[in-house]
Amino acid sequence: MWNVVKSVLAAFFGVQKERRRQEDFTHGEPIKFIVVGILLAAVLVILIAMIALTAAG
Amino acid sequence: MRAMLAWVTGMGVSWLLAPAALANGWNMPKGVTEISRDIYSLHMTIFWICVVIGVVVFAVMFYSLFRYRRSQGAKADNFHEHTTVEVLWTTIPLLILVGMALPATATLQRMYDPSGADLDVMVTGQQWRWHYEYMDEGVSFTSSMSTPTSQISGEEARGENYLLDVDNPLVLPVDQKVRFLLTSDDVIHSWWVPELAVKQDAVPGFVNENWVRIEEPGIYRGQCTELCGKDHAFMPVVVHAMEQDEYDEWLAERKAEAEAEANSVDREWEMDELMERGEQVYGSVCATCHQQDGSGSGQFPALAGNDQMLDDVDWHKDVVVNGVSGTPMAAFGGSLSAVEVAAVITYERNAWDNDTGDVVQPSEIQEMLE
Amino acid sequence: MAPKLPPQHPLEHSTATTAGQAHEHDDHHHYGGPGGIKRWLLTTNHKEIGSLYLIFSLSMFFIGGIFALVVRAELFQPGLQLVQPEFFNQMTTMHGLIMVFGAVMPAFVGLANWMIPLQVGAPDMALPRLNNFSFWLLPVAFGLLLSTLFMPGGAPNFGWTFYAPLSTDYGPPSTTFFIFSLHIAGISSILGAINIIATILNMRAPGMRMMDMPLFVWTWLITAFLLIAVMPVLAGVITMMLMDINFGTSFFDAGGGGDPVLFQHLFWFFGHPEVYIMILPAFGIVSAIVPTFARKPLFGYASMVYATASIAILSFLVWVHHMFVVGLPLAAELFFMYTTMLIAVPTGVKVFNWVTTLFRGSITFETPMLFSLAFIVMFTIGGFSGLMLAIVPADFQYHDTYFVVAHFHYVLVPGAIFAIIAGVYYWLPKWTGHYPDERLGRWHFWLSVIGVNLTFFPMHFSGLAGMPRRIPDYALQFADFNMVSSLGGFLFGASQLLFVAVLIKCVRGGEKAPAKAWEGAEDLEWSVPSPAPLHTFETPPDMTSQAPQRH
Amino acid sequence: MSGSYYVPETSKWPALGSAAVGVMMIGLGVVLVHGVGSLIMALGTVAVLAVMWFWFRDVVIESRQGLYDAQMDRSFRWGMGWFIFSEIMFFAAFFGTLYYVRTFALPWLDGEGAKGIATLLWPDFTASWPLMNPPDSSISGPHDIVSPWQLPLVNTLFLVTSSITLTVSHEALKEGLRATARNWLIVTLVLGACFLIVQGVEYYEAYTHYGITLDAGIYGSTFFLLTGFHGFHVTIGVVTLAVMLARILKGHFSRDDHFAFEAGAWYWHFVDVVWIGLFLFVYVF
Repeated sequence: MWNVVKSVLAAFFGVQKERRRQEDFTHGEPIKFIVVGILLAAVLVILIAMIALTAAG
Repeated sequence: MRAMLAWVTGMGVSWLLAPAALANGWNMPKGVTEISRDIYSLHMTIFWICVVIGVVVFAVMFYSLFRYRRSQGAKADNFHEHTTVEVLWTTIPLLILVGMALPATATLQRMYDPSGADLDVMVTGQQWRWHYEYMDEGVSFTSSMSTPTSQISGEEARGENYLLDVDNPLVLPVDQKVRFLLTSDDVIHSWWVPELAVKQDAVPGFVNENWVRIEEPGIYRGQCTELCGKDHAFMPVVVHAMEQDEYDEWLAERKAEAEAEANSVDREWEMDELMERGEQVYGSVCATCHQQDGSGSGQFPALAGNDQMLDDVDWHKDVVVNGVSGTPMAAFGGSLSAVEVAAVITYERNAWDNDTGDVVQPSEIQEMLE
Repeated sequence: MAPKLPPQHPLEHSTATTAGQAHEHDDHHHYGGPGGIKRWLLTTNHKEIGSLYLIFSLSMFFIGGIFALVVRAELFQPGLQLVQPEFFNQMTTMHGLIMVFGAVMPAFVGLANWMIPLQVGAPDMALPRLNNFSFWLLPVAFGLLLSTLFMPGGAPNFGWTFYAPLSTDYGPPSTTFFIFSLHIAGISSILGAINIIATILNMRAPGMRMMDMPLFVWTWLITAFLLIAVMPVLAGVITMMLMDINFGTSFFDAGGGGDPVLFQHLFWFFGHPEVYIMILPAFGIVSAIVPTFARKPLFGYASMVYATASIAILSFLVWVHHMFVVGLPLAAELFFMYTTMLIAVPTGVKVFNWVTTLFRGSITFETPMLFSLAFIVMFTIGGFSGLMLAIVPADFQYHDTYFVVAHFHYVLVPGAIFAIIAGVYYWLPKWTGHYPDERLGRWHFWLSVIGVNLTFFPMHFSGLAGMPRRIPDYALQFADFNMVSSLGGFLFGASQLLFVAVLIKCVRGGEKAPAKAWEGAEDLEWSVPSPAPLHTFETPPDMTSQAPQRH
Repeated sequence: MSGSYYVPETSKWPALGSAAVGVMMIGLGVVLVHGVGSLIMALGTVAVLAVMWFWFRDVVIESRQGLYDAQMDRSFRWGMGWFIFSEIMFFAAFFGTLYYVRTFALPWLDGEGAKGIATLLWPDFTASWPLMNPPDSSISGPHDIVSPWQLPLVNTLFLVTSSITLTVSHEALKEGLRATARNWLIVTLVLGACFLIVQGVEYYEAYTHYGITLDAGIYGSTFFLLTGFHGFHVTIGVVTLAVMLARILKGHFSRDDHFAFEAGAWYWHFVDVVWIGLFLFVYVF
């Protein structure tokens, strides 16, 4: 699971080692990546929203 | 290849010229408020960041294009990944952006703080003029473009402030925090004066806030910046900033006028007085659509020889005061005074050979407004 | 992802198909289909439908272009000379609508129709009849839209963003027809996108994995997702407009409890992803062309895919940056400023990848490459002004001025349209079997580059100096900028006639192209003959042996 | 060896279909703008329905001939799946509207929140939901509201039950129990029809007795927007399922080849889920 999170984070950042990527695409289940991706995207949105709300006072 | 070189040179020159051009007054004005200067510096900072990034990226690009031409025998490499470089060119822009976001946030926070205003002005957009109300002062007026149509059509030489002149500018005191409350009677307009760095939409049914503290007396010009119909290009904003005492004098004069007018509502007005006043109001408010000679245009009906209007004075009054829903005809009961409405109706019923001889008294209109 | 099942013979059509294969070069009586106009009306072939889309798009490009030239002609000098403000507003509105929905989007769909089946090794699009339907809805939609010009009260005159209440309470009677034409165009887009997604997900040759797909396919996959996600929102918001106009509802009227700004939220929730719908496939095209003429694999294939996906996801989170001055709570302004700035990162990554692809390549400068290089430079300039526009306080000064006009024309004209033109030059040999005329192509390129920059570069200055958008007349200090812009506009417009000349010449003849028309081209489309026969990959190519790909 | 993917020959239905759509929309536009031309609209609508009939008939015939392989089946599945996603986004715009109006617009007009200064323009306005008194006093709001615990609750029961009966029917089809599948599908259809009838009664009540109309301010607007488009989709679902019933009666569908039925079922479940959202956010809360 941790590997999935790491891979998704790498994808968010946009940089991933070719070897790791190959592994993900041969062994990983797509659904896991999609779910984690959506969750982490939500986290990112909430994070930015928190910053904005704090700055707005 | 010569073409390539020409292009490279051309691009280089324009990139060098761009900043030079900016120095020559083609740039955003620095403006006359603290906020406008903050915005200007944000603008210039992000501009230079873009220039630097652009120069670096395009330098690498054009170097590659020049150096690795196949016509010069370049053999292609095969690399297609480099983690370190990729991490770097993701991280560095991210840091630059955070660096930009911080001052932008700070400036925005100040722009969003209208508290402690010395003066409130209600700005109402109408197709196609602005209405200003000095809240708690009992002073209000409309401000319409005063550039004559003969200049627009080119029959007459265009003046220095072509399209940027109004009959009644908004007068404001310097060094005071002025809060604007913006709304609209019809469609969305946007009130913009570049040198005050205030641009805010006027949305019908809602009120937007903005504020300004002008530091130098002067006349500042801007325009409506939200497409609002056919005369969108012809509703300029002019702000006349004055020293406090000058402003006070102006305000007192305006107040006296308003009071006199309020007191005169009940008296019987003469035809001539009403016609004179009506012509002025008509020119500033009605002529953009119904034309100076009352001939109308397109969807805007002619008023000269308009039988429905001439036969039915009550209908005429109702239309001017309450507007016609579903058409651009606005309700002027809210923005014009009873005297102005009575005057303009009288004018419309007697100008351009309409000659009904009808006189509509301000008191009648006052009754309708109540 | 989609293991191909052992091929089975269809019950009825096995003879026809076999016969078809034997006569692959002989398009006309293939399948005994109809000839003439009926062939084009009734076709289910992805290549023919692709050509229809491209021809349609080109005609719309010229119609929208003529509208733009009316605008530029009026703006040549201060004052009102040629047209009245009412008509001017109709021209700006129709120009925007036609270019966005009629020219750029159908052009990309046309390229997708032609190239995606070829690039993934599929016999056709997944749903060929639906494909034909998607196309033929477009002439109906745009015929209706153009007919509004002749209706009482004239065509839509409220800008391509048709903000309420200008478009609802104050719009011309033709607004209802305009809404229906957008409905039809929207249905066309949604069905087209569904088809493209199904093709990409289900029709890849055996052994071709997702990460083996050419970037044009990847970018279109993501674009199609965006289309399916946001076109229905557009359909929803114009339906609400329709009801406000015709049934007395008050969605965009504060008096009834609605809000005009709600219109803008809904519109831009569609509109911002729409902007990326118009640029992501362009990224795909450039990502195919640059490696070909640099004779070097694309740098950072995977990061290109990730960047495209992040841009797509972020596109749902930035819509408010079109409405920074409409009067929104501070927190909203900040949130959308931060997300908007974030988009610069993946976009930057793309530009860096292209530039690095050039580095240590073996570069030649054929016409498709020239347009792609110009794309990289000028799209980046458009990206820079986009970044400037993201800074909210500065946006208060830029908003609704010519600076914005300059910005989005830089990303759309030398961005999207140059990429489309580059793609056409690149794939013309595959479509016609002939190389496009290189000399004419170069003239077309240089005149276009000069024209585009003359038109749009001065707009940065006129905008910063304070010229609002969508005005038929302007103050005297903007006169010089506008004169240059107008001259550039006419130069750019006229030079597109060269493009038509190149196209006609290329269809009629020219230097014969081999299957692999460009030396450095690697994708699957270059394995079929030039011109591509009407039916390709009836037997799917086996890609398993080809792995690992060059990516 | 020839490929197995079925690429249909030329077909006249798509082109005729787009022409029909054009006639229908132009007719509707003429009716709305000029108040005439209902004949054009009716003709267009009939043409659209006819084209759909013939087009789907071709598909059914091809399917019966066994022209569609497993890959084709997957194309249909992706197609239907993404189509339903597009429908979800269509409703998302409307739910978004409801959310925006209730959370932002109305409180602002009443003086609450970040843009509450709008209350300057509407000093007498008090926000409430359902909105009985719109800010502009010339717009008369509803004087009563639809109680969620009467007709809407009944309708919820109808629709949820119908989803279950449809699933039973589907399971039966998968087991090859054609008669059972048919019976449960009939039950589903009856429930769907009941839903539409009850919805009709509710509309009648709303219009004549409660003053909930399209022009009664934003409450009426959102109420009819959401329930109206939902009802329209239920109608489409009922027609689809009726066609599926006809096909079952004609002996179509086998245990492992009945995607049309499945697609209809997906659609029905989608309509059901949207209703749950409606019941919660339009009626209850």
